[in-house]
Amino acid sequence: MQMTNMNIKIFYFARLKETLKFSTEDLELADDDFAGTLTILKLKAHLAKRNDTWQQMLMGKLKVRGAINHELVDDNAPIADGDEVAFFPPVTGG
Amino acid sequence: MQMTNMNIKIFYFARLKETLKFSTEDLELADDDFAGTLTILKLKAHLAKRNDTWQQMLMGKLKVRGAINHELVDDNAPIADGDEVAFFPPVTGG
Amino acid sequence: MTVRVQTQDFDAGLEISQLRNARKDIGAVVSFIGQVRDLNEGDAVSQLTLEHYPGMTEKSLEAIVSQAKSRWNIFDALVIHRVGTLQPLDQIVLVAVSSAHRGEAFKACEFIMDYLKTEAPFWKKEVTNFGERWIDAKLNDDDARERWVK
Amino acid sequence: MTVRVQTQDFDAGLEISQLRNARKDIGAVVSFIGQVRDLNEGDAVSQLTLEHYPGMTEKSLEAIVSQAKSRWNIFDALVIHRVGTLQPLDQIVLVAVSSAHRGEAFKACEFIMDYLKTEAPFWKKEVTNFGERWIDAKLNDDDARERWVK
Repeated sequence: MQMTNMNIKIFYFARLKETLKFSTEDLELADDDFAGTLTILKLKAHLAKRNDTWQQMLMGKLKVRGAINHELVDDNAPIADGDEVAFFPPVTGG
Repeated sequence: MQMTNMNIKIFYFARLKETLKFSTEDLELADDDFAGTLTILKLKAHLAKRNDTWQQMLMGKLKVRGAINHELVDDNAPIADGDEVAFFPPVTGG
Repeated sequence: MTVRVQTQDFDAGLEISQLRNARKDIGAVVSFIGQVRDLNEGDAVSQLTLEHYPGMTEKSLEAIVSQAKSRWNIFDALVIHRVGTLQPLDQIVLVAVSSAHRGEAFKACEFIMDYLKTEAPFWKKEVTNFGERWIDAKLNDDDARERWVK
Repeated sequence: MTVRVQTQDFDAGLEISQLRNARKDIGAVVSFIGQVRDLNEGDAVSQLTLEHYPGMTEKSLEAIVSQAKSRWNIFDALVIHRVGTLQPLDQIVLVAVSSAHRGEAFKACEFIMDYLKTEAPFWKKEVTNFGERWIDAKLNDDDARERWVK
């Protein structure tokens, strides 16, 4: 069985950035971090394992929106190697 | 039987003013110029008797709107002694 | 609430700026500028003359603005309308509305324009290659106004 | 079509004037200015900080404007949105749209604002007497956006 690793870049904004104390990170994921295709939801679940704060911010009551390569996407959107992913609360500009 | 005369002021605007060659006039009406209460429609009919041009402009195909004392009114609106009446085409400002 | 009918041009930026700086609880300002097009009904327009009914015009505009204020939760509204002879690109009308939130300001501003177009006593006459002609009222302006009648 | 994200203030009057003078067949310019209110959810606001997602922000605003241009017959649209730290009365956003007739400009301008409010990656944090707090998204902004989905 062939093992493929994925490299992605993640950005965090607003309340997430502040609470997680992370603005951006480069992440390498091994095949067994996600079964089959990596999705926004799977990536959230993976990051949520880091500790309680991550769990609360990404899988808790807070509504978290995801973007892949600067496009808003839903939880089932697939993430590919080299993608730029972002997590943030619902937007409040204007 | 008591005879009452009425004095009103009339203004004409836009196409009406130009074609009738009248911008404003003071008009005295005798009781027998109108039966009962004078209305916008009765005044139009009275003025239309002046000649064919008046007939065409006030009672012809042209849509004519009336105002009494600076308020848009419909054909049945009653006109009182001393009123300021105006006739004009549908408005086209803005 | 300000209503002005005038021959001279106006500084839309200054008017909007004064309106938006009038209160610190204003969150939204919507404005409309109408201007002379160089083309109407397919013909080149070189000049436009606006006639109005002094006295009734101001009263009519004030009534329209009052109605907008009673229907929506807006802070202030301004209407400036020019009369006289204008050229293409000249400003004709400015309507500006301030409110706490955008929805009310958008509705009130469009309402004022739709009523101004059908009730305020202004008439336009244009000069084209074919001479002078009075502009006819448009049926879709009546339709635009009807939308607001409940 | 112009989209700008910047920390510095903008001259709304100048921007609107440039837009309306760009073509002689423009008959209508509708514009929206959003500004910082000194009050939010009943609390006095002394400062507002706007964060955004550089790169995605511009792309998102451009997509919104393109969508407006494909839905309505408009000539041009401009969006300027500020980021960084602002005070009450400071301008946040300007949206201006030009068209031949007013109906299209009103719709396109409000559409752009409704989509900007729900899709463009900006986040507001305000300072009140109770300290700093992130502003929560409003459900009625989602409703406003839904109106445009056919």
